[in-house]
Amino acid sequence: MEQGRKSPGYSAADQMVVSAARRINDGDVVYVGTGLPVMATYLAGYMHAPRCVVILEVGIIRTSPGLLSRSIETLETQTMSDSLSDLFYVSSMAQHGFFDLGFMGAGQVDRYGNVNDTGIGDYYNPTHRWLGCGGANDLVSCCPKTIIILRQSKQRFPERVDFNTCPGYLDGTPGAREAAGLPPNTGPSMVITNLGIYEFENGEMVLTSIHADAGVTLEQVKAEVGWDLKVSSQLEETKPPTEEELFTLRTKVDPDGLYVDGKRAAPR
Amino acid sequence: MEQGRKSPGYSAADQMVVSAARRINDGDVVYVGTGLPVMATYLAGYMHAPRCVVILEVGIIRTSPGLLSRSIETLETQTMSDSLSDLFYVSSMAQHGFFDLGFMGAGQVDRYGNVNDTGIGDYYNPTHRWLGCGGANDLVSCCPKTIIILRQSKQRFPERVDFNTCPGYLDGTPGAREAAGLPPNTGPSMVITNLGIYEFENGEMVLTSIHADAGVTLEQVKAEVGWDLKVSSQLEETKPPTEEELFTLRTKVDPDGLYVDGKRAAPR
Amino acid sequence: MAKVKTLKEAISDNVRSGDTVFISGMRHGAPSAAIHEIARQRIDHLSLIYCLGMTSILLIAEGLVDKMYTGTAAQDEKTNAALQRARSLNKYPVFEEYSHFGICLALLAGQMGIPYIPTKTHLGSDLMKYNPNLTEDECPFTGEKVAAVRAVVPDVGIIHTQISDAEGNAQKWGSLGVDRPGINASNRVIVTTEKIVDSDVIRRNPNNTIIPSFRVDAVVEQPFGSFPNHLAGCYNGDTLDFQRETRKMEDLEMYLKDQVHGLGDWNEYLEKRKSIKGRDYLESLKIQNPILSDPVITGF
Amino acid sequence: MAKVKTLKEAISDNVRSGDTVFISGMRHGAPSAAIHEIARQRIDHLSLIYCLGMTSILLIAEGLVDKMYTGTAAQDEKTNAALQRARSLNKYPVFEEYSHFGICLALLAGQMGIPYIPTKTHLGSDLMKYNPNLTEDECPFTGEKVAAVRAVVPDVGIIHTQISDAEGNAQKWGSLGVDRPGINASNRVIVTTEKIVDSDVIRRNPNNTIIPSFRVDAVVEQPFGSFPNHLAGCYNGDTLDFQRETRKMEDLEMYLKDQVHGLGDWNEYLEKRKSIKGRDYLESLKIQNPILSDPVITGF
Repeated sequence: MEQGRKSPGYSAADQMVVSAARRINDGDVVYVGTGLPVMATYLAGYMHAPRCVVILEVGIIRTSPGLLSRSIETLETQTMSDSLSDLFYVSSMAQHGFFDLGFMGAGQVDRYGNVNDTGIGDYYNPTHRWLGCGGANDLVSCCPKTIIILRQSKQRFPERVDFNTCPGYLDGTPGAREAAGLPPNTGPSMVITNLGIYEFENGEMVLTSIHADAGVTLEQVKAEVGWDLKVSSQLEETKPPTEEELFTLRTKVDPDGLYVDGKRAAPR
Repeated sequence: MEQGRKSPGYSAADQMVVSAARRINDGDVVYVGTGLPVMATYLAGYMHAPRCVVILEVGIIRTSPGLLSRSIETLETQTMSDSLSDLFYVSSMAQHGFFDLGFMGAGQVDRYGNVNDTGIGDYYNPTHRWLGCGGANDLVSCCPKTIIILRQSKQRFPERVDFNTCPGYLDGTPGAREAAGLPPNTGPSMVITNLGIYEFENGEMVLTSIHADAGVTLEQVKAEVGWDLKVSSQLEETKPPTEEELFTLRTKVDPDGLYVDGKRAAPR
Repeated sequence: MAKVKTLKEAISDNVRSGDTVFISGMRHGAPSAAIHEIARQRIDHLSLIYCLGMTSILLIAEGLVDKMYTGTAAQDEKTNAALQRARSLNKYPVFEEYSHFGICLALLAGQMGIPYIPTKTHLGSDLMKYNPNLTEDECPFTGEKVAAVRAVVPDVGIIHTQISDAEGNAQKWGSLGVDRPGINASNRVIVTTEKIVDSDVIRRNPNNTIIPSFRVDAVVEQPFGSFPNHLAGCYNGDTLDFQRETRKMEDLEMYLKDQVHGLGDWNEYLEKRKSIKGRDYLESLKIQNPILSDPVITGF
Repeated sequence: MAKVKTLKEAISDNVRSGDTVFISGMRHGAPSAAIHEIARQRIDHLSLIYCLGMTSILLIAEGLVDKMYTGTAAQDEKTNAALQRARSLNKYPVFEEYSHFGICLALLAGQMGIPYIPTKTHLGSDLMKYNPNLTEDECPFTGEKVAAVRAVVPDVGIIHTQISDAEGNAQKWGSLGVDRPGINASNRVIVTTEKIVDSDVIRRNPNNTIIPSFRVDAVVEQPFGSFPNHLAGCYNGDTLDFQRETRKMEDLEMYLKDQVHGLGDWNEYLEKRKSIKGRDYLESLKIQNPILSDPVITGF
C-alpha cells in the first residue's frame, strides 16, 4: 500500500510526522514513546515548540531537542538532559497528571481508540504477536491527551481489538473509562496516520482531515478502516509539510536517515 | 534519682551506653535513633564492631563511625558516608527486613515492650506530651531485634502505656504482633536503662542484669518498675565499663562533651 | 527568566490561605528564609508537612497553622511558648500523627497520584486509632493485614537547594529526608536556592536534579536561605540561638517583632544576625574543609 | 575484599536454579557479561525481570527461562529463533505481561516489603485479565477503583555500574530505568562494575550510590561489562551485530556455540569481538567527547 506519494517532495510518512509535530504546543510536557513520536517531538522542538519538555520512560527529561538515534535510549539521548531520573519518577509524574500530552505508536487501534500491542486472535494461541505495550498503557491511562501515530491499514484498524492493551474509550459508552477506574479527563485525543487525522467524538474515532495533497482520497481512507467510519462534517484537507518543516526534519531531526518512510532503517 | 554513682570512674549513663554498645555485633546493620543510640553505636564502631553499618532515618548510611554532633542530622554526620539516600529508601529497607537491629530511645516502655512517645492520660487532653515517635514506630515494627534505651523511673515503666506509639508485644498474648499484621519475627529484644538490662520472655519484660558495680540493687530496680517485675533465674551483674570503653567514649565518641550523664548538654 | 522572583513575590504568588504546604529538609537545607516570609505575610489556615521542622514554631506562634501532619513536633503546651501563643489566638493546630515513614508514604502516594499506599508499619499502634489518614486494609492477593496510608497532595511545596537554573531545574545533594516525595507530590513548587547557575551546570550532572523545571513555579536566589540549618557543600548549621531566642514567651514575642515583622527580607535578617554575632559570623559557618567529588562524566 | 569475585564465581555462588532474577538496565548499562555467564553455566528454571532486555534471548534460547515478567518482549514465535529453540527444548517460557510501570511497581512493592501497591494504570485493559499479579481493589478511604500490583521479590538482582568499591557500594549514573526498585528489592545482589575504586571515591559523592555495601553479595570488576549496550561516562552501544548474529536459527546456534559456550569468560568475548571488528573496535566505542560535571562539594 503506497498511497500518499503524489507529490515528489515528501512521503506519507513525512506528512504523518509533520502533522503530529504541529499538535505539540510550545511549553507542552510530552511523554514520548519510541520511534515516530520522538521524531515528531524533536521536529516540534526545532520548529514552533522550543520549550516543549521531552519525557522518555527510562527517566530522561530534556528541554533541548536531542539527537535522534537508533534507539530511544542511547548516550545521545541522555547527554545534556535537564534531569536523568528513572521510570518510577516519570510514571509517577504521569499518573499524578503533571503531563500535557502522551505520544505513542500502536499495533492496532479500534473504533473507540483502544490499542492492541499484544496479539491477534486467542491470547494463548495468537495469529500475530506484538512486543507488548512497554510504557504505552501508562501513557494513555494517565495523560490528559494522547496522540496515537501509526501507518494505517484495515488490519490495523479493526472495529474492536482482540486484546485491549492500552485502553481508549473501551466500548464507547459515556463514562466507561471513569467506571473502569481510570483517571478522569484522560484518553486518546487524536490518531494520525499516513492517510489522515482522526479525533474522538463521544468516545468514537471520527475522520477530521485527509492528506489530500499527498493524493489520499476519502475512499482510500474508508477502505483501510474496519468499521463504518464516521466522517466529520468539517472534514479538512491536511496542510502539507512546509519546506521548512521538511528541511528541518531531514537536516536536524534525522540527518543520518535513520528513518526511511516512517520505519527504522535498521533494527532497534 | 541518682542511683548508679558508686564508682567514681563512670556514671550510670556510661554504663547504659557501654552496655548497649556491647550488643552490637561486628557487621550488624543497625537502624539508629537519635541521641544515646548514636553514641552507643559509634562506641561499638570504635571498639569491637568496626564493620557495623550505621543507618540514620534521614537517609545516611555509613560504615565509618562519624563524629557525634548536637543533632543526628549535621554535615559531620553526612560527610564521607557510603550513601546519602532518603527516608523512603532507609525505611523501605527496614520494612523489607534487611536490617539486623533497631536501636531507639523511648518516653515510656511497658511490661510488654510497648513504647509511648505520645502522651500520658487522655489523648486529647494529656497530662504530659512527648514529641511523637519520629521513625521509632517504623524501626520496632520492622527490625528483627530492637534495643530500647532510656533512663528508668517508675513513671516511665508503667504496666501498660496510655498510648501505644511503637508496638511491642501488645497485650502480651502469643502471636499478638502477627495478628495485628506486623512482620513476623520482629519486636523489641532488650531494654537497657541506667539500672539494669531487660530481655523479653513470651512477650514480657524480664530483668536479666543489674548494674551492680554502679551500686544498683534489685530493690532499687523494682522500685522503679510499675508492675510486679519478673526477674530472670539467671540474673547477672552487669560487667562494668572497661577503661578502654570509657576512654573511647570520652576521647573518640564524645570528645566535646556534648552529652552529660546521658542527656544532651544543649538543646537539639 | 520569568520564573525568577523575589522571595516576597514567590511566596505571595504561590502560598495561599488554606493551603496544604510541604516544607522540605529534615533539618538539612530546610527553607528558613521562606518560612520567615510566610510568617511575615501572615498567610493563614495552613496545613503543614514539615518533618523535624524547627522554624515551623513561628507559623504556629502566629496562629497561621490549622493542621500539622507530624511524626515529631513539640506538643507540650505547658512548656511551649509557640503553642501557648496559638492557644491565646484561638488558633491551636490539630496534630495528625504518623511515624516519619507514614508521612513519607502519604507524600509518596501523593507524588504517585494514587489515593493510598500500604505499609506494615503503624499496625498495632494507637496511631491507627487517632489519625483519620490511617486505616487497616488487606492485601487482595494474600489477605494479609496492612495499614493503608492516605495520600497527601500539598497545594504548594518549598525546597531550598544548593543550585538551580533560572527555569527551576534544581539540584540538592546530601541527606534528602522526605524531600523527593514531598516536593514532587506538590501541585505548585517554589525553589529557593543558594545560587542560580547556568543550565549548562545542571545538564552536566543531570542525575542530581531533584525536580525538573516543568514542575517549578518560582525560583528565588537566596544565599544562606536555610540558615540556621546546615546545607551540604555550603554551610554548617547553628540552631542554638534560634532555639534560645524563641523558647520563652517574651523572647518569642520579641523575635517575631524584631526579626520577622521588623525586617523587610532575609538579607536584612542575615545582617541582623551578623550585627548580633559579629561581622564574620556567617563566613565562619561556611564549610572549612571542603571535600570535592570526582567529576561525573557523561557525553557520547 | 572478600566480596570481590570472578564473574564465574559471582554467578555460580548467587544465581541458582529456580531463582527469580532481576536484570538491571533498560538497555542503559544492562549487565551483558553476567547474562552470558548465566547462559554459559546453564542455570535453569529462571524467572526473569529484564525490561527492554536484549541479551535475554540467549537465556530463552538455551531453555533456561520458565517465566518472563515483561512489558515488551519478542513473543512472535513464528519469527523468533530464540523462542523456536526454547519450544524445541520444551522450555517455552510463560509471559506475565504488564506495562513497564506495572513491572516497576511490582519491584517497588518488593523493595518496600509490602505485598502489593495500587495504581491507576492497567485498569480497563486486558492485561488485568491475563496477569495473575494484577487485580482490582478499592481505596479504603475513597472507595475509588485501583489496580493492585502484586510485589515481586527477586531472589537475586544483577546490576552493572560505572564504579563500585570492593565492599559493594556501587554508583551508577545516567538514565536509571527500573534499576533502583529492582536491585533494591532483590534478596541477593551481584554488582558488576567497570572499575573497582577506593571507598574514598564513593564517599566523596555518596548521593550517587545506587546500592550500599550491606546489600551486596559479590563485586566483579568487568570492563565493557555492558557491551554491546551503552554506559554513561564509559562507552556507546553497538547492538546491531548482536541482533544480526542471533536473529536466524543457524546464526543463533553458532553464537551460542562460539561466543557463549566456546569462550571461557567475558574478556575472551571482548577479544573475540575485536578479532571480528578490528583491534580498535572497543576503543572506538569509548566516549569521544566526555562532558565533566562540576565537583559535588561536601564536608564541614
